[in-house]
Amino acid sequence: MHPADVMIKVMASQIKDGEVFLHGLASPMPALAMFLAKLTHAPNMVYLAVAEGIDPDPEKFKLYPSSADPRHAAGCIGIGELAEAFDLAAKGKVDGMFLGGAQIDKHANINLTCIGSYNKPKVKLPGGAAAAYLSPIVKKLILWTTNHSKRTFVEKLDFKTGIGYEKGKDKKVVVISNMAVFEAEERGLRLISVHPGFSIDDVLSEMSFEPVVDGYTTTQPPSDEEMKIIQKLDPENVRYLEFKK
Amino acid sequence: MHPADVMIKVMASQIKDGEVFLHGLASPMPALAMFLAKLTHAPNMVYLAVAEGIDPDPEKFKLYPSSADPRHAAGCIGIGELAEAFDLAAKGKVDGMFLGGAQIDKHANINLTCIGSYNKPKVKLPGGAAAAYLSPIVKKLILWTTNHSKRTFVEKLDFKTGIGYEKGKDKKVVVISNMAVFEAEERGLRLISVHPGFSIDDVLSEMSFEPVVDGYTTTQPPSDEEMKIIQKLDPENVRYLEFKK
Amino acid sequence: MKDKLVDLDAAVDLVRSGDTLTFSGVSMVRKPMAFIAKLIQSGKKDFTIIDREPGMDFDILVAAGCVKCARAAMVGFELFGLAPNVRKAVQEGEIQFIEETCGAVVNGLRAGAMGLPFLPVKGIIGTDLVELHEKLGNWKIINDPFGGGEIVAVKAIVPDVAVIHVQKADRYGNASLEGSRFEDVYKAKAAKKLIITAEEMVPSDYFKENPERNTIPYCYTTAVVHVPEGAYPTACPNYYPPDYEEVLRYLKMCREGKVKEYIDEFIRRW
Amino acid sequence: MKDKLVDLDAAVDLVRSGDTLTFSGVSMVRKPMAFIAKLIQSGKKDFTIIDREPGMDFDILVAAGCVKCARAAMVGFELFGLAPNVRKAVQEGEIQFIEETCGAVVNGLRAGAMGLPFLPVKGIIGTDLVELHEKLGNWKIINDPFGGGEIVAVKAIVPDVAVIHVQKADRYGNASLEGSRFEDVYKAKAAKKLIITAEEMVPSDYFKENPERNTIPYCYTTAVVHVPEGAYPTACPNYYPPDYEEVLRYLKMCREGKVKEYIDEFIRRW
Repeated sequence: MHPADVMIKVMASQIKDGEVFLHGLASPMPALAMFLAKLTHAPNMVYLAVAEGIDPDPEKFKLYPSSADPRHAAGCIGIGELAEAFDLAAKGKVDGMFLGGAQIDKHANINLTCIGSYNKPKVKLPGGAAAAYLSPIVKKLILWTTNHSKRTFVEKLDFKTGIGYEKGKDKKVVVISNMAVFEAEERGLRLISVHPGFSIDDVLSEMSFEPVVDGYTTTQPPSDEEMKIIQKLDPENVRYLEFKK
Repeated sequence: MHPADVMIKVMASQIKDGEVFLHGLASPMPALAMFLAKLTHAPNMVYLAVAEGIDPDPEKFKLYPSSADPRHAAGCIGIGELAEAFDLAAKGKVDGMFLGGAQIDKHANINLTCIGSYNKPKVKLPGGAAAAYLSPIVKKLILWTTNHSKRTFVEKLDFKTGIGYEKGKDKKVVVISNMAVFEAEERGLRLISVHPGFSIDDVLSEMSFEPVVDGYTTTQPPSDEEMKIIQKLDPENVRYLEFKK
Repeated sequence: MKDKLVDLDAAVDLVRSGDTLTFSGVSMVRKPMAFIAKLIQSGKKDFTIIDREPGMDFDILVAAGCVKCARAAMVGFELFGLAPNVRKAVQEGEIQFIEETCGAVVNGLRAGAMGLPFLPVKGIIGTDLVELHEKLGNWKIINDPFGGGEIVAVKAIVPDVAVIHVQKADRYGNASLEGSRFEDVYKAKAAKKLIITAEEMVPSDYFKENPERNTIPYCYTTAVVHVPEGAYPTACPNYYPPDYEEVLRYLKMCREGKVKEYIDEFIRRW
Repeated sequence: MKDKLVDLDAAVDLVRSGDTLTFSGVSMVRKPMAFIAKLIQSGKKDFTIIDREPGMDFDILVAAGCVKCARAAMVGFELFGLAPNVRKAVQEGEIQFIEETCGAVVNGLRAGAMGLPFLPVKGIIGTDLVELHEKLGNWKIINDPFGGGEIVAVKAIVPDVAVIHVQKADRYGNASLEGSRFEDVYKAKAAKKLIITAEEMVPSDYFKENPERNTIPYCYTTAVVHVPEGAYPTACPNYYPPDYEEVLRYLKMCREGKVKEYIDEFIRRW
């Protein structure tokens, strides 16, 4: 099974019925996860996205390489300006947001800005998008990386673009890599589960810091029924592109 | 000739072609003046109003007692939320606004709030509407009163709801009463013209302060052609209602 | 989407005595009069009501004794004169009245809608409104942090309940405002609870076919009520104009000391 | 209403070297690519370009050497990878790049649109972006005057020119955005000059019949240009999707060091 599908299943399982979730650009897996949740356990979740369709019709949906592709809004019930989603977030009414992370530290803080120094970067990354704005104000922050490695899970970020764990806040931070699932705690990043096909050594040897390990499970992959849903939404496997970079 | 029609003509003459003008509630004369200007010397003026139609079609217009009557927006080119007109004003892009004044002082400051003290008023007036907000930020403030009297032109306002003359600002303040026209200057309210049918004594004896008088003319009433336009826009003479209060 | 269609009584149940309320429309346009009738009937009271330029909605609520505090930039009946019951209640000290100015109400509601603690607003400085609102804690003159000098900051207005009368809605609470919108979208988004009263119910396909029509999406809506002529005697654009005769009849009855009779009649209508 | 219909060259004449520019759309959607081609051809340069989440528009302007400073929350080609020319120019210190965050760009543009000197914006505090922007004078941490603690104030963004590609416009500059609007209405209202490029010209009756369609009324518009396929190869909703193959061809040519050839071809298209 492709790690993308496992990750989609984990992302979907973060969404409870009735919650408001948002995804941004370059987010094929979050888009599919939101539909998967809506079509299974969370029919009343509110789907907000960078293509600005509120609750697009999954029957009319097909995944394309740009998350803002206007076809991603097909069959929506209304136009939901991203600005409006940001306002909802400011009011504490966005339950969850998905963000990538080029670098992730043990507190689940993220860097999406640059490798090296800001003023003279070795690599200028695409940028944080909504990370700095949303990461402190959503209730669930779902971070993902398709590159579980020491370069991703770093001791120290080159730039702090987004904020992960915050003590005392009603905020859950989940980190989903192509190998494992973590949740941010005061002690650090706690391993929740390891994806089928990977060992704990695979996971730990590719991190620059030690996560908290005190019991973990095997990540639940999507069922056959769920795979059918994912495949129907993304018949051309656009979701796997992210892994080829 | 009814003073309303003279006042409408004076109001219309304040509007230059291409300017952006706005009127609010309880504003039959300003509404008619804006159309009169648009149909004569200012075809490209931008018509914004509390009924929220941008440039309503004068052919479809008929005046009703509420300025917000949705029929006042008939044939408009777009919906112009009043909030948007306020934003334009904040950007210095509203050239003119019409405001009534229950009390007007010699600096053309106005009171629309209360007669007597604010906390225990003798008369609670309808309120200043946009006066406090717009009076300091528009370029032309057109004040009107249908009650040229000592009670209107007062030495001291009971409450300062709106700001008239402001030294050094690119702001013209015109006061149009049922008897005369004034413009606010540093020296005070300067008499510009007296309406046909009234004498300078009529004007001065009904004011609690002395305006600046150093040459004035007779107010130009609407021409027959202009009266036809006004009459067509307001066949039921709604504009005269304001004078019966 | 969940079914949110209820009747007026169930919608009124969402309001508690002492709540801060705001209503759609201005003056004689798109005021949720049917809801207000039922609200008066419910016996709830001590409301703070806030709006830019209300009219009969405020006046009749004050006449019915439901109001503790009214906050507005203008309340009246335009050419038909002052709001008789608001005027009387204020002059006799029965209610607190807070004089607003349009730009500040608008930006206060926008701050509420945007989830911001406050918004700056231009103008105003130099009027007597500033002292009034600074005392009440609604406004504060601050310095523009970027050197532009003094400006008024308006505290976010977050009503407990907004009641918005719209032309069309579906049973899930998607709503379409046609023509003048006033601040109704901001009110809807600023309030903690949103009650939609709709002239006409439409299937959700009405919005799916043309999502631009959806001016207030369901995720803001607490309850939706089907109330044809629900704004009467105020206007509902594309459906009916203001009934000026009925408004004049109300004012005449107020003048004649018969406002309680009018209110009884008004409640019975719904 | 005055006739504002001009050709692309005349619209480009409204831009001066050194201007701050903003463009419609995000990523691969509704970017005013035809205008950008002509802008590159004009030889004007030293632009500051600002947007929430641009893509090929920023990348090709940087590749053409027109840009002094780029300010955005994200620039890239999503699954197709980084913006090669922006990346290179930033890494080699050829342009200044200011990392933004979406909420701040949006509220900065809204402040511009609302005529306010600044707007508050939540979040952000605790990230490394704060120091960066405080130094540049774009943001300042202030205290909520109503006791809510620290919050970021974003200085109004007032571009010299906004170029907005829309689906439909009339020759007077009334414009209709269909589907996703992004911040384009705010951009249009914030800018000192507004250039509309339109997929299709419609008579003004199109708006009069249904004034809700008029998302950018003529009073904001400086000039309007009829440019069918004017967003190509990015999408224009209801007209065409993004041409992913063409975007990939651009990226391939960039990789192969043939970006100048692509630009020549891109200009010749218009």
